[in-house]
Amino acid sequence: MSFPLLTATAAVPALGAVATAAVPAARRAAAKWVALAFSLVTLALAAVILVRFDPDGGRFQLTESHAWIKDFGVRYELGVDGIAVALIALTAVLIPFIILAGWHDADPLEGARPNRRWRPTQGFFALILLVEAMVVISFEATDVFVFYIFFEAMLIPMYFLIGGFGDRAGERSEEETATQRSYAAVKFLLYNLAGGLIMLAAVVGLYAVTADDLGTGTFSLQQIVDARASGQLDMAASTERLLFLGFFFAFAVKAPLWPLHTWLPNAMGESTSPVAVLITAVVDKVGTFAMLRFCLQLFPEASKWATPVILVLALISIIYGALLAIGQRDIKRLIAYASISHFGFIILGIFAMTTQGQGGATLYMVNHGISTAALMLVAGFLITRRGSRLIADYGGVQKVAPVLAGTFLIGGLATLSLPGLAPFISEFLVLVGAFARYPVAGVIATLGIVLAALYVLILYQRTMTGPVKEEVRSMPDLRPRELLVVAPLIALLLFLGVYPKPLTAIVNPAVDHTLSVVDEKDPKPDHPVTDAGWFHYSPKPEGASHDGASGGAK
Amino acid sequence: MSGALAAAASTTSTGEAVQFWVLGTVAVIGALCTILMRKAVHSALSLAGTMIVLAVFYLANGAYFLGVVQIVVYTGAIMMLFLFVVMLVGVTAADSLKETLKGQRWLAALCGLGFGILLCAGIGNASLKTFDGLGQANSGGNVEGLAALVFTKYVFAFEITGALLITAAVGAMVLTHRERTERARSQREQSEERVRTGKHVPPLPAPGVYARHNAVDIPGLLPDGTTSELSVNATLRGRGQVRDVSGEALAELAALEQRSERWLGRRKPEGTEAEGAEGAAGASEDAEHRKGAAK
Amino acid sequence: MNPVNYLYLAALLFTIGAAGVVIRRNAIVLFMCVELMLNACNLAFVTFSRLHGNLDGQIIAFFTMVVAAAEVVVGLAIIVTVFRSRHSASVDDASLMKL
Amino acid sequence: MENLIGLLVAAPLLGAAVLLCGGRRLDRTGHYLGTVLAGASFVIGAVLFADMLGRGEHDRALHSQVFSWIPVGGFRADVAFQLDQLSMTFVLLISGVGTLIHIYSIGYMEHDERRRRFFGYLNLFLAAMLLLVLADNYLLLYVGWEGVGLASYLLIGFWQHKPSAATAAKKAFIVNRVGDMGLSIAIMLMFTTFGTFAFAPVLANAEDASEGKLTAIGLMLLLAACGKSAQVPLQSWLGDAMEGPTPVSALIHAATMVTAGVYLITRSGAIFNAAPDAQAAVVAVGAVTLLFGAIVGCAKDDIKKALAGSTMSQIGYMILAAGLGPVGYVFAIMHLVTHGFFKAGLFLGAGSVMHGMNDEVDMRKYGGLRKYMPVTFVTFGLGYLAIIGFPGLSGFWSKDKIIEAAFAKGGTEGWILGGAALLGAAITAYYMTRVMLMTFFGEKRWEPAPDPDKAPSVEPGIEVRPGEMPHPHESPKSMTIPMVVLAFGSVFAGGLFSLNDAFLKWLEPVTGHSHGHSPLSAATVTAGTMVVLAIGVALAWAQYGRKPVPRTAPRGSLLTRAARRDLLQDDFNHVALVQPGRYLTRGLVYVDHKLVDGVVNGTAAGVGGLSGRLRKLQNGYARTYAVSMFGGTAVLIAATLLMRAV
Repeated sequence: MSFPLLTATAAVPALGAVATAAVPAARRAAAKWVALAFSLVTLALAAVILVRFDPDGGRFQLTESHAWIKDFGVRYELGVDGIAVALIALTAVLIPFIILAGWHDADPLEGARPNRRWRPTQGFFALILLVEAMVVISFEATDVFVFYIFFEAMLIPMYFLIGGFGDRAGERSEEETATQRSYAAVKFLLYNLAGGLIMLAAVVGLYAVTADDLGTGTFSLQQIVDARASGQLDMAASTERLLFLGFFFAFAVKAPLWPLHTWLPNAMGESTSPVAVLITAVVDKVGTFAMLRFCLQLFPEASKWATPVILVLALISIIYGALLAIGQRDIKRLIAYASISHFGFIILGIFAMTTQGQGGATLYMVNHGISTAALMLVAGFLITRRGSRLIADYGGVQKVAPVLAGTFLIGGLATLSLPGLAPFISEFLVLVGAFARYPVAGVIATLGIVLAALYVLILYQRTMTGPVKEEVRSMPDLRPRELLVVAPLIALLLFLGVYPKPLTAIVNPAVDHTLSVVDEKDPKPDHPVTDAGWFHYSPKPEGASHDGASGGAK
Repeated sequence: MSGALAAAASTTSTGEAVQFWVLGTVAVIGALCTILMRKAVHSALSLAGTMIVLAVFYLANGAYFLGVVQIVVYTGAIMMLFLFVVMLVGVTAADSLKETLKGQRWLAALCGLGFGILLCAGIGNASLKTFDGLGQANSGGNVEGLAALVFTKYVFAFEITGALLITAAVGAMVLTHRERTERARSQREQSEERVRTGKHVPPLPAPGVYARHNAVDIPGLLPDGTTSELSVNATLRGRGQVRDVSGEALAELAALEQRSERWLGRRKPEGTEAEGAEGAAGASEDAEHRKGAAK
Repeated sequence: MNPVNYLYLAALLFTIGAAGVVIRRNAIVLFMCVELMLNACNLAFVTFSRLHGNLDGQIIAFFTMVVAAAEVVVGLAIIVTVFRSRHSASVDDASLMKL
Repeated sequence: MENLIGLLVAAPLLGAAVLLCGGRRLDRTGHYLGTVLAGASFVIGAVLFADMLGRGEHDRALHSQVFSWIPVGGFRADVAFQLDQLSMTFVLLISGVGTLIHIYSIGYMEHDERRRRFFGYLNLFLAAMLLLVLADNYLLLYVGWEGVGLASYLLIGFWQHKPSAATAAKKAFIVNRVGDMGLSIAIMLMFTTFGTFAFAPVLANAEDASEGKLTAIGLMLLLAACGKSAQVPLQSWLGDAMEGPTPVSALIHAATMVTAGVYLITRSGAIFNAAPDAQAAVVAVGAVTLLFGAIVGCAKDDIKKALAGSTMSQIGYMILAAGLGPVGYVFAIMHLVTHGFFKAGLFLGAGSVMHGMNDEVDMRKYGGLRKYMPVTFVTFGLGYLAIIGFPGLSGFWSKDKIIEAAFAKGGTEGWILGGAALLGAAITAYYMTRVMLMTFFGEKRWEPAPDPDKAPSVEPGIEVRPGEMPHPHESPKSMTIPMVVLAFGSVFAGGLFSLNDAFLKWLEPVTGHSHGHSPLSAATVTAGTMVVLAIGVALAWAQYGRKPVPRTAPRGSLLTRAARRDLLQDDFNHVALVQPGRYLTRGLVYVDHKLVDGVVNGTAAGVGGLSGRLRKLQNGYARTYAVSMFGGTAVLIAATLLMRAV
């Protein structure tokens, strides 16, 4: 068989984790470089996937399939569609930046304990790589069981990343910070575990159902979808709905959907900004991705059944998240709530069940990843400089650190999805997609863009503008390493904002297929214009003016 | 079941029936006694009784070998073992049947009742209208039949039980055997040690010795007539076999005083004996020792 | 009479034994109750072997006895040791099972 | 030729990129680069204009498809430019005035250490604005639309060390965002209605759609226009926007950006023509705003704010005209262009005055400046005459036509609108005369420069020793030349346009035109205008010309006081939106913490408590465990029996 590209892409970071962890305590600088190297190799492999992937090719490509647990029909099945490819690319791109940004995050812990087996730096980067491996493979898995395993396993490294590494205490005492951090970590773990366990039940249920109808139980997405299509497998409506809810709950927790969102602000607030980026830009995407891949395709009917409720929740998330972001006093929590609002948009797009909506949602996942990464990382640089997360402690930074302020502003503008930057496209697509089917929802969601402007600009105004605060007067501007982190992200934002075609080309076929599985068609416009091409428009004399006055266009 | 031989019977002989009802009652009574007697010895004996009855039932059920074994091993060996231990722990030791755990009795009763009923219900459900006796199985002799099974079908289990028994024996030894790790301290050393620590400089007080009693299980009396804990063996105390005669002693003391008063013919101010009692109560250990030494 | 009555008897004895285990505090009596229960089982086994017309039941009863013997030996040894150390054979003295 | 269109946008965009990323090494030369690139786009525009004149009036439009931008399913958004007469008009106005203001800024921002960045932002603005007017579909227009919003945000807040500036910038952006919301909803509506949002197909098929939909689209577009063009009810940001450097006020908040709304409505003419209700709304907004702005303009003592009010009201005229439909489109644009000239001129004049007066903006502290800054005085004066519509000057031609068109609406509606327009003309005359008199005539009311700490409005770089009396002087050439050029524009543009209806003929193919039949003859209207104009001027003279102007503003009538507070619009917003919003967010933060989170933590606590109770069962007494085992067995048996029974 051919070279197992997908496995390799997941295996390399895993190996990297091991290698990094193995670096002796004395050589922690080396550990950083090892981690970076492995993340770059992963990036290269992701690039290969991107090249080898043929947008117009089959549904799942580069597939690998081996029997794993025969008795339960569990197969080690990997395969990528356009959506997965896009998200794998996103992950692979972000991780090196996260590593670079977190270059010194573990240093404060060094020497926290005298013993020579104490290796926080190694641990930090190893955990990041571990998360990457698991995220990548859960993007690749086309076997529900395999997906579930890694979807859950992800929690372990994340837990340690959140609970183990945090910001400098700032004005808070070390103990308080520590307690807060462990609280956040435990909250994260409990929420996601709860979701995961409910999903486990649903997974088992799915197996039982398939076992009933197909004779042999299976977890293979492809197989189940085909069976549904051929009518071999028809679940009772009630069963399907229960299973759907089981899956959806887990994903809704992961991609925080109101009211399951409260773990995110704590987690993002307490962890270091690279980890926060890891959470919101990479890990949470697994949730929304899984909604697209599993919820919709395994349980199309139930998805349609649940759509109204989910849309309402999504709308609440959008508005609610934005309003809370406005109300925050803590930079990172503000960004966290902004993310909640954005996840609302993503879910809205997914369940609008239109090409624009789902395509937009997928783009949104990618763009939100990049833009949040940019904003959060810059915020992290800012916070490490001042040692405080409170907005009130800043002011006039723009004067002393113009580059930092500039990048921060661009990140913010991306967050409020300014046209010309990538997020605008996805957000607008989601809005259009939602509006096409549910105009009211579309309009309400549009309120989100005003609120977004509010929280971003308030944040910028309070931190960056105004008279220079004493504490920030001596603040250094971005260092080369930090610039190296931010500049490419911003470049990416601009590029995708101006020329998103490479992305849309990959994503569209996958979206179309998903919709075909769900069996939904885009609503037709009322008065479709036959020739959408450009031709000269000249006002018609008749009816050109309502008061019947004769006009002269001739 | 192979109905070919020994056609399935549905009832047994009347004799057996009579025997069952009579002995069954005995067995149940024995069992009840086992759990209701205050003294362990009595429980043991009643249990033995039940077991013997059971042995008879075994025989009645065609398990001749087992019947014998039951008597020999159980009633003969195990129950004796029990009795030994009971002796060890104190034959007269009677534990009060007062329940200490709240609601334990009720729960026990409830569970027991439910359990029993359910069990009987289960048996009732089982379709056991007919049975084929052991005529055919025991045709070659019951012991031979068992032997055949034990040494063929159940040989491994048999071997393993052997191992189990060995282990049990060894285990019992290990548990009960107490290794003396350090050299026994000589009397001299003990006395020196007492002097050093200043406690019990003289030897411990001896048990009470009277004209009427002379036994180790009677604690010596202090001047005020109360018993001295130190004067009896801890084991006896543990078994609760200490006989306390302080009561009568006190009574006698009081009588003595009165008589002496009458004899002396002059009144004492109130509460002297109380005073004396207090003083004695408050008496420190060496006072006690003086008394013991004086004895 | 049907041998099933033996089973009822066995059930009865077993229940009594179990109740005893629950009620009594004295470890030794406790053990006796256990023995009672075992015996009840044996009776049941024997009866079954009669009902079914094969000797397996008796074999099992036999093994039960052996095991019971072993158990009693060890158990009593334990009781003795405990008594030595704590001068008591009551299972309630100091609820040791609580942390 | 088509390819040149792209260059129009590309040139300033390049400038912005270079200047903003270039770093300090460009500090010395940056502003020249920016100016040159702005000029370049003007030259290109001129070339295209010449080329366009060379073609017949119906094939003048050019179209260039650059690349397909967002192709998702039926959703096709292209980056494509459309250059027809309407766009061309704007291109010339924007790049022309833009270039002039670049030149002006070279002098004006001379002392600012962040001049490079300033020019970067200006270029960014030009690029966005040109994109706005060149886009061939609404989505691309939206990009430009928000782009200019961003540029204006950056430029208003250019002096970020001033909290007032930062706040004003934020306010401008957010109010604009509300408008943008309207635009995006409009685009969605178009997509759901027509399946596309490119101008040509949408406009060509507008009539097919149901009137309800069209009305909705129209209203949404109007909302957008209100945001960008500071029309009631979204006008509140314009006044504060004057916090920005004066050239910005001149370019963005007078000449070009704020007129984008007019462009949008004119461009979407077909939709509005088919949706009378929407048109009525437009007209109403226009009429209200033109009075609103004028009244505000009368009360302000801050020269820039007064001019801002006037801008608002002038744009009100344009919106009104655009709302009138084909009768008015052309005149709306025409007034837009002439206004671009004279208002830019006026602002530059104001800037020049401030430049000479230590950045004093309070007109009550001016007075008698005419002999100290002759050039400024003359250019400003010409602008003044133009805006009040002095016969023969630009304003006269365009405004007169609008008033005429307003009457031509017919019926009571027509009378009301016409009356409003006339009244507006009178007030315009009044407040502009007031500005003129207070600034250049009367006795000197100068005061020593305020202590910069107390008055943070002092622009950095301009060295002002506190307590020093201002020594008014004429501004450097780089500033006066643009003013002169604009003055020329404000004098002659109108005349040229009206020369045998050149402008009308030029735009007609795009916007269409119909001659409304006015109840009053053109002459009557003109006469009326003259009369009200005279009245206005006379009133102003009576109040500020004859008797000396008090240094401190008199308490004034209720209306005056309201007008000073922008007719309480901010107070209204504060009470109606800001305050409730603040409470809402606070409340939600509380709710999130206590309720949403509380539920979860509560569950946790509940479980904890429960297990605490269950712990008691674990009393360590072997016999208790025995009982539970006993009971458990019983239950098990029961269960088995049940299962057997079932």
